[in-house]
Amino acid sequence: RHGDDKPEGGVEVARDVKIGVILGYTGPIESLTPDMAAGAELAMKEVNDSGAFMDGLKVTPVRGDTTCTDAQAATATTERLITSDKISAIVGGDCSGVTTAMLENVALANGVVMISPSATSPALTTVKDDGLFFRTAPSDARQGQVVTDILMDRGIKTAAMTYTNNDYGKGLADSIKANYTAAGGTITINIPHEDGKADYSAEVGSLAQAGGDILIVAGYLDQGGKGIIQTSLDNGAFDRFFMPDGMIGDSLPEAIGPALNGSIGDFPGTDSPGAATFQSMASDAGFKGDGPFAPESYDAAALIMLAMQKAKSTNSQDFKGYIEGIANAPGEKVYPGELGKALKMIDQGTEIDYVGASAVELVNGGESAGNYREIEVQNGENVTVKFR
Amino acid sequence: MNMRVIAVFALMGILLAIVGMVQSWNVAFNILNLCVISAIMTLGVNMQWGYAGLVNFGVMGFVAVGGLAAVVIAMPPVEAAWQAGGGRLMLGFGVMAVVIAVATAFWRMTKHRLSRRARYIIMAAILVLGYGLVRYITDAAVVAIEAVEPAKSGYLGGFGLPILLSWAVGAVVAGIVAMLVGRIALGLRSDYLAIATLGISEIMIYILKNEDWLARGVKNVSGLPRPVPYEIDLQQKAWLNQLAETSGQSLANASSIIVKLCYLSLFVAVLVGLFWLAEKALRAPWGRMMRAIRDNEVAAEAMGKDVKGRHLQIFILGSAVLGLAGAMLTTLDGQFTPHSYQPLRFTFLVWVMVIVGGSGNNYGAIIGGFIIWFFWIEAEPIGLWLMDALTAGLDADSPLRVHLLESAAHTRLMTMGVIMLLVLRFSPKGLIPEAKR
Amino acid sequence: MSFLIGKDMVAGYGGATILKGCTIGVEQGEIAVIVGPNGAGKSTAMRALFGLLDLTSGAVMMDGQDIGALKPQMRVQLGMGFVPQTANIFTELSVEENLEMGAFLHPDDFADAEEQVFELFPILREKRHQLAGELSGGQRQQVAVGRALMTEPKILMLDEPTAGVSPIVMDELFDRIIDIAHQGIAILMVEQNARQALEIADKGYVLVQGENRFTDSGKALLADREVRQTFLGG
Amino acid sequence: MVDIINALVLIANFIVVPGLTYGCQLGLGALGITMIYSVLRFSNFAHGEMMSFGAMTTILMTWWMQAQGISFGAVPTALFALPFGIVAVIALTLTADRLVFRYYRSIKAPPVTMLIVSMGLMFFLGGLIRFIIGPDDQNFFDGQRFIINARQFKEMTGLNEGLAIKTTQGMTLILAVLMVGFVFWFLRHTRTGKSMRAYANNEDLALLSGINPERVILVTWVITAFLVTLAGTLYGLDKSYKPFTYLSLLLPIFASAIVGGIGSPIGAILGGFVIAFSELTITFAYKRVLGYLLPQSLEPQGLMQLLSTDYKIALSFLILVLVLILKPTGIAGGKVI
Amino acid sequence: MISVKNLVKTFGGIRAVDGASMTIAEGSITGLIGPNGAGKTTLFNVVAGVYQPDAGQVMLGGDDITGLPPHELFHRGLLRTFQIAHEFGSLTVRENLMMVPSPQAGENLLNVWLRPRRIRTEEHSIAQKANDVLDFLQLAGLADEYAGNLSGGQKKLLELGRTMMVDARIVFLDEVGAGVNRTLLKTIGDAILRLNRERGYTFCMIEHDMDFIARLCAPVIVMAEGSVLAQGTAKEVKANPQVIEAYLGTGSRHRKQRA
Ligand SMILES: Nc1ncnc2c1ncn2[C@@H]1O[C@H](COP(=O)(O)OP(=O)(O)OP(=O)(O)O)[C@@H](O)[C@H]1O
Ligand SMILES: Nc1ncnc2c1ncn2[C@@H]1O[C@H](COP(=O)(O)OP(=O)(O)OP(=O)(O)O)[C@@H](O)[C@H]1O
Ligand SMILES: [Mg+2]
Ligand SMILES: [Mg+2]
Repeated sequence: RHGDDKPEGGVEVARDVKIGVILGYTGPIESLTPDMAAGAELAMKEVNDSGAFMDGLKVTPVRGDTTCTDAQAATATTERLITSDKISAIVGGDCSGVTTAMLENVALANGVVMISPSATSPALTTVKDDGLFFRTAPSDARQGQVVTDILMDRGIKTAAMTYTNNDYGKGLADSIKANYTAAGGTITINIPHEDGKADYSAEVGSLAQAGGDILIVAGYLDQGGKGIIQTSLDNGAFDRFFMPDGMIGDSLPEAIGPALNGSIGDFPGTDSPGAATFQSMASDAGFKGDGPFAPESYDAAALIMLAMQKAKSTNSQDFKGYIEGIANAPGEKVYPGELGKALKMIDQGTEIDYVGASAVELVNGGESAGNYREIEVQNGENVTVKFR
Repeated sequence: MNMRVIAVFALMGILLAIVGMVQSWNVAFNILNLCVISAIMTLGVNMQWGYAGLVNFGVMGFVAVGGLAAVVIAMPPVEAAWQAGGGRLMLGFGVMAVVIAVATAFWRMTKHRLSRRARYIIMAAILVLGYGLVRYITDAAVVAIEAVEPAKSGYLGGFGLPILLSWAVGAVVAGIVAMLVGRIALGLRSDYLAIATLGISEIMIYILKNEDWLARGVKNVSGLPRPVPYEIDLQQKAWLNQLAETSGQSLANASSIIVKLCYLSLFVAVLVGLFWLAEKALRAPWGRMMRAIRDNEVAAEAMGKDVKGRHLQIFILGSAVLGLAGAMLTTLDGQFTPHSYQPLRFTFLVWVMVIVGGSGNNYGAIIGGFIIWFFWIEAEPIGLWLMDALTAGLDADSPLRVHLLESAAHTRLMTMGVIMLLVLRFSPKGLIPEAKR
Repeated sequence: MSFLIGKDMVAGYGGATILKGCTIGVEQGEIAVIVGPNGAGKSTAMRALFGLLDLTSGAVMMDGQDIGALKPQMRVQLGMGFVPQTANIFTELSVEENLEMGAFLHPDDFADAEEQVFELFPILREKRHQLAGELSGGQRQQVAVGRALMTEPKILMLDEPTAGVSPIVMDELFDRIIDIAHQGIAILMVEQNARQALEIADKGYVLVQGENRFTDSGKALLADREVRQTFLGG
Repeated sequence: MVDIINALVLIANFIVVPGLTYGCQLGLGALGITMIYSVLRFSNFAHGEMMSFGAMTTILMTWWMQAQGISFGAVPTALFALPFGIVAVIALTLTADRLVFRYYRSIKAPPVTMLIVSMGLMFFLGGLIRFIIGPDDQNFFDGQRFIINARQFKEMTGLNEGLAIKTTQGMTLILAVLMVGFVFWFLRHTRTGKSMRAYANNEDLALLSGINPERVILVTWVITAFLVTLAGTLYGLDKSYKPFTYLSLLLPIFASAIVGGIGSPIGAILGGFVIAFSELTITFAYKRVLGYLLPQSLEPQGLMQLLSTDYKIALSFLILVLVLILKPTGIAGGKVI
Repeated sequence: MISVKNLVKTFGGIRAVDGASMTIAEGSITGLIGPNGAGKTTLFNVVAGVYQPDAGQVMLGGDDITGLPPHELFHRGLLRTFQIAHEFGSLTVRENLMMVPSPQAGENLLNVWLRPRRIRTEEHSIAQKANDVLDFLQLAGLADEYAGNLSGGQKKLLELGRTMMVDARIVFLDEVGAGVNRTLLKTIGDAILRLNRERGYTFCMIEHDMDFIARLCAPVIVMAEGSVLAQGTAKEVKANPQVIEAYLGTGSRHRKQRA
């Protein structure tokens, strides 16, 4: 696991390409990141197995820890991966705070492409990024509209809401509230919850008293979000929930059981078969493909490699310009498991439209546009009932 | 004794040099910069604990206050937000000040005139009414401010002044906060004081997280102006291109190193200055008095030392240093993210630095900051390397090896723990113990 | 050879050697008293005898056996009881619990022994449920001695048992010590109330700078002009 | 009349039951902290991870039992796996003491050194646990979930409001009270217990009284192992097991121990209740309660919340600080057992 | 100089000081004796500001000093020693003495940073004084030892030494003699007399050594159960049957047997 000794830049003589997978393997979201990393690494393995990448170059993932909260540790790790391990691009970071720090303090200075699978903060839209920063996670603004549509179509006029107290949760909750109220709904109460805390009875108590036809839980499915749902069900505060993207995954209905039946949610994706394919690929590879941001991670890695292929270069400055074109129409649609095919098509000069596991569509200089599936839990499973 | 100081610092230099050569100089300087900031934090804690025996577990809060100062000083004001509710908010604060003034004046003036019960009741009434009034004024203002482009600003912004100024302001503001905290909590004994300060700092962080008008709360403020040039601007400069060429470095590398050196010189200047002041104080009768108070408060009090006053003094000074470090850190990060203020990172880790380095001793505090930060960052590659080495004999995809390498991130914690335990085992009083004078 | 004897003891703390080859011994049924200036090493000698401090050279023998290698708790089991000069009570335990800890090794006859202590120090009966740390200086001293008496020792070592106790209690205490000695117990005691102590002593040691300066019977030492002038305050 | 009962049930369901449970969970943790503090004289920051370790071994054992097809009907299997967890934690604590803490005791290191050392252990254990079981959420509850659930309650009583009590809540309450009683009695009234306090107070003098320090330390760790395993497992059963939460749990546990008065077993439980109930009662929205109690015309419009849950955790610390200002050594006047 | 009126101090149910009244005349060496637990130390602690009294009043000169914190009393010239030695364990013996004079210019941080010269001269003279005191107490050889490492008696000497570092108006000595070698105690007695005569110190001392009391003190106040039992010269007090009953006793059994 030593980097090649040739200095970077200039003619590409490297035998392999390294891509950093920089996520919070320790810290508050440590339980999400293994699946995310596995997603990204699955894409790399697929590319390697195809043998079609840049005349047989191999891609190696290099993991680095952001801790999710400690910007200093995240920058140091990124610095090390870029300058010492000589990675050519980054899948990461995860939490918006550390992602911004990594971008502004290291990636930008070194001119390295970063695709974050999970940072959703609107502030990242406008950050000065030299065209180097992208994300495959959809922005909150669009989701607020989708949530409102789903609720209104089902005639749900009042809702209580709680969000995880970070930029993702807060941004999403703000957006839902604005859209929903404008559409004539009432948010009876809107309160944050902290992830990883010991007890959520107080939050649930308040939510229950405010009441509402449904409880919107804008959190993470294996963090506080789950705690809130569990507690609400336990003391009979709510029996129906709305679950935005962070809450959708098989593990939740599994853990909660039949009580979750009838709850609804939304999740990025089109009617494309991408998500399902990815899920079965993931379970073959031994990880959960439906966890929050695992598909996005796969897509982030895939986009990087496809763009490299198109630019015929692993230098970020060369390939950063191709990422958006590959992600968006027009072109041949590409799904998970078809990366090898896609690489060959690129070589042949065929235009491609990477759909991937999360139906990425990049807008606004590098954000996911976001198509959504409407989910309903039926018989202990997340079932897609509609596309929006 | 002196030999030991030199040896330990030399060791530290060698470690950094190894990182520079094996990994990269950028990594080495990145670590060094944070070592220096950590050392300033440990100086602050060491003043409180090492000199005076005060257990301040509120490090996190004071560092955050310093960071907030950086935002308030350096960010440009958000005109629209000021128009939307700035005036009203300020009015609210004005009213708050008046309420507090009235309450204290009432409390002072009625000391011997009214019955205790009447005093309490009227006081409570004043406070409740005042609180209501203030909330009435500010709530609307806050809503208005936070509604101004919530995705991008939604706060008042700052004063748009040079960010270096915030270092001093951060120190002063942290000092003022410390004065308030100290008045409440300093009467408590060690463990109680520890948890009380920790609690108060949690409260401070919660305010920062939830009061969006102040610094955007959990939505973070990023893109703070820098006191040093940007790498990409440097990369346009002819002299740097030349330099990079002659030294054989890539342009990106060279520019990053230059930026880091700029920061480093600022940080080192602060550290040296503080060190000089602290060392002077510790060696003066002032330091002797502080140590006496630490040893035995009752006796010190009987020897004419105003123990309470001195505790407050050192609490304020130490916290101001923490505030300064906080502002420096935020400057270096270029962003302010309330989420990152976790007890583990800012309270526990800094305490580990102080104890491992050797409390009551400024050299010790500094080296503790250096060593522990170094391993905090390098534990990850060390752990990874360890796992790799340990399992080298195993088949490349034997399940054990795969599992071990997969969980390698957690070796970061384990390595950190083991290093701490080893260091404290072999020098239980810290790397550089308190010197006898 | 005495029942308990520390022979040619050399010991110290870290760098400094405090005991420079002093010898101290006591017979069963006998009272031996150590006197000397402050810092002479009296307490250090006691601690060394008890194994709280390692000897650099010399030996500690009890009943003809070398007990130098035994840990303090083992010596307690052999029947040594000790009242240190400072930190000699459990401040956070009640008076009664202090006594109970004294009887830790023989809990069966606790009630009797406790009764005896209460008879000797009546004030402790009143204060039995109070924390020992809240007592007055003299009361603490009484608790300390009481705790040691509870261990039912074969040899009782007391480091300044009368410091801070009132005259009436001091007299009682000395009387009691004589009684105990009459039961065949060996008593070794450091005292600054030297004249009263030497009066009842069978043997007296004057320790100066870690060495034996004078050794004689209590009476003889009291009679010695030089000893009185330089060590007993005239 | 029915309205009043409805209001009471509402309060019971959303405040009393969760408050009691959470309070007991904190209290059990705090009891362990207090145990170590009062005998070994340091604040054990590895406590959360020890709880996590105990829960983890219990989970592994539970899985094994479930795999063997062993089950106990309505009673959670974990309860039977608990003894194995305890044995494992005893082994852990004794090893940790042997390899780590013993040395610092022997050189009479000051309490903060011990505290920092325990942080080192915390890091190590944290890593080890994630290494073994991973950072994920683990659900290991089986058996009957509710003693009574909200719907059953409504049907039974015909009231508007439901009351739910989970099996784990019942278990937690009973076990916590038993453990506190036991520890209090043990330290207060047994000879071993008293000798532990004596050792803590004055080690040298304890030696002189014939108390064997090795034994005292052994007993302390064994009891602590009982406490941490029980606390960790009950917490994991009631909420769910996830390594990271045990780190977050550390702060409220310490807060409980301190509010109650560190060193006092009764204080530990009291402190747990103060922290738990202060969060619940002050952030609770009393709208519906008042709706039942007040005549229709006065029915409140707002949520009738004293403080938003935004500040829930800050609030528990605020209470902590207030208690300490009024009673600087905690409610039960700590340090004295 | 000091007058105490109806002082009461309780701990829970225990009335440690129970309505004690006394005056300590300017320039006197007043002895305070009484059985263990009579409340002597507690009285000292109340007068010296360590405890707040539950009732009663303490006057120094003409001023009411009830409840003033100890450090202010120090500045008014009231010094005290502790029965159970309160040394500064991690300071050296010399530093223990040097920290006493208050206020020192070097205790002000601005002076520390801006006027090093002034501090140096000040330190020089304080060190000089400390060395003199150490010589007197026969502790000179231990000047650079940590005070925590002193023997029991040496710590008591250090307690006394601290009061000799500054010019006090009144000094409260709580059993300075306990644990101190009797020959040395005689010298200390001489010093107390000298300080009293030459420098006009007022002393109030608790002691159980009646010879020592008789040599130095006039008057002698006897406390019992929290209040004053008797007062007079040493001789009068010794002859007082109540005092004999409560405090002095009638001598030891064995002595009587032998006599
Ligand atoms: N902190 C305390 N809490 C409870 N009781 C106390 C406390 N301090 C002192 N007492 C009690 O008050 C009484 C008076 O104690 P004090 O120390 O004043 O006695 P004294 O006269 O100095 O005795 P001695 O000669 O033994 O030193 C004693 O009975 C003691 O037990
Ligand atoms: N822990 C220690 N470390 C270093 N030196 C010590 C320590 N304890 C005692 N000493 C030194 O050893 C010498 C003898 O002390 P020791 O306590 O034996 O004296 P002592 O004869 O009992 O005196 P006293 O009558 O005052 O109690 C003293 O000079 C003291 O400074
Ligand atoms: Mg001695
Ligand atoms: Mg006394």
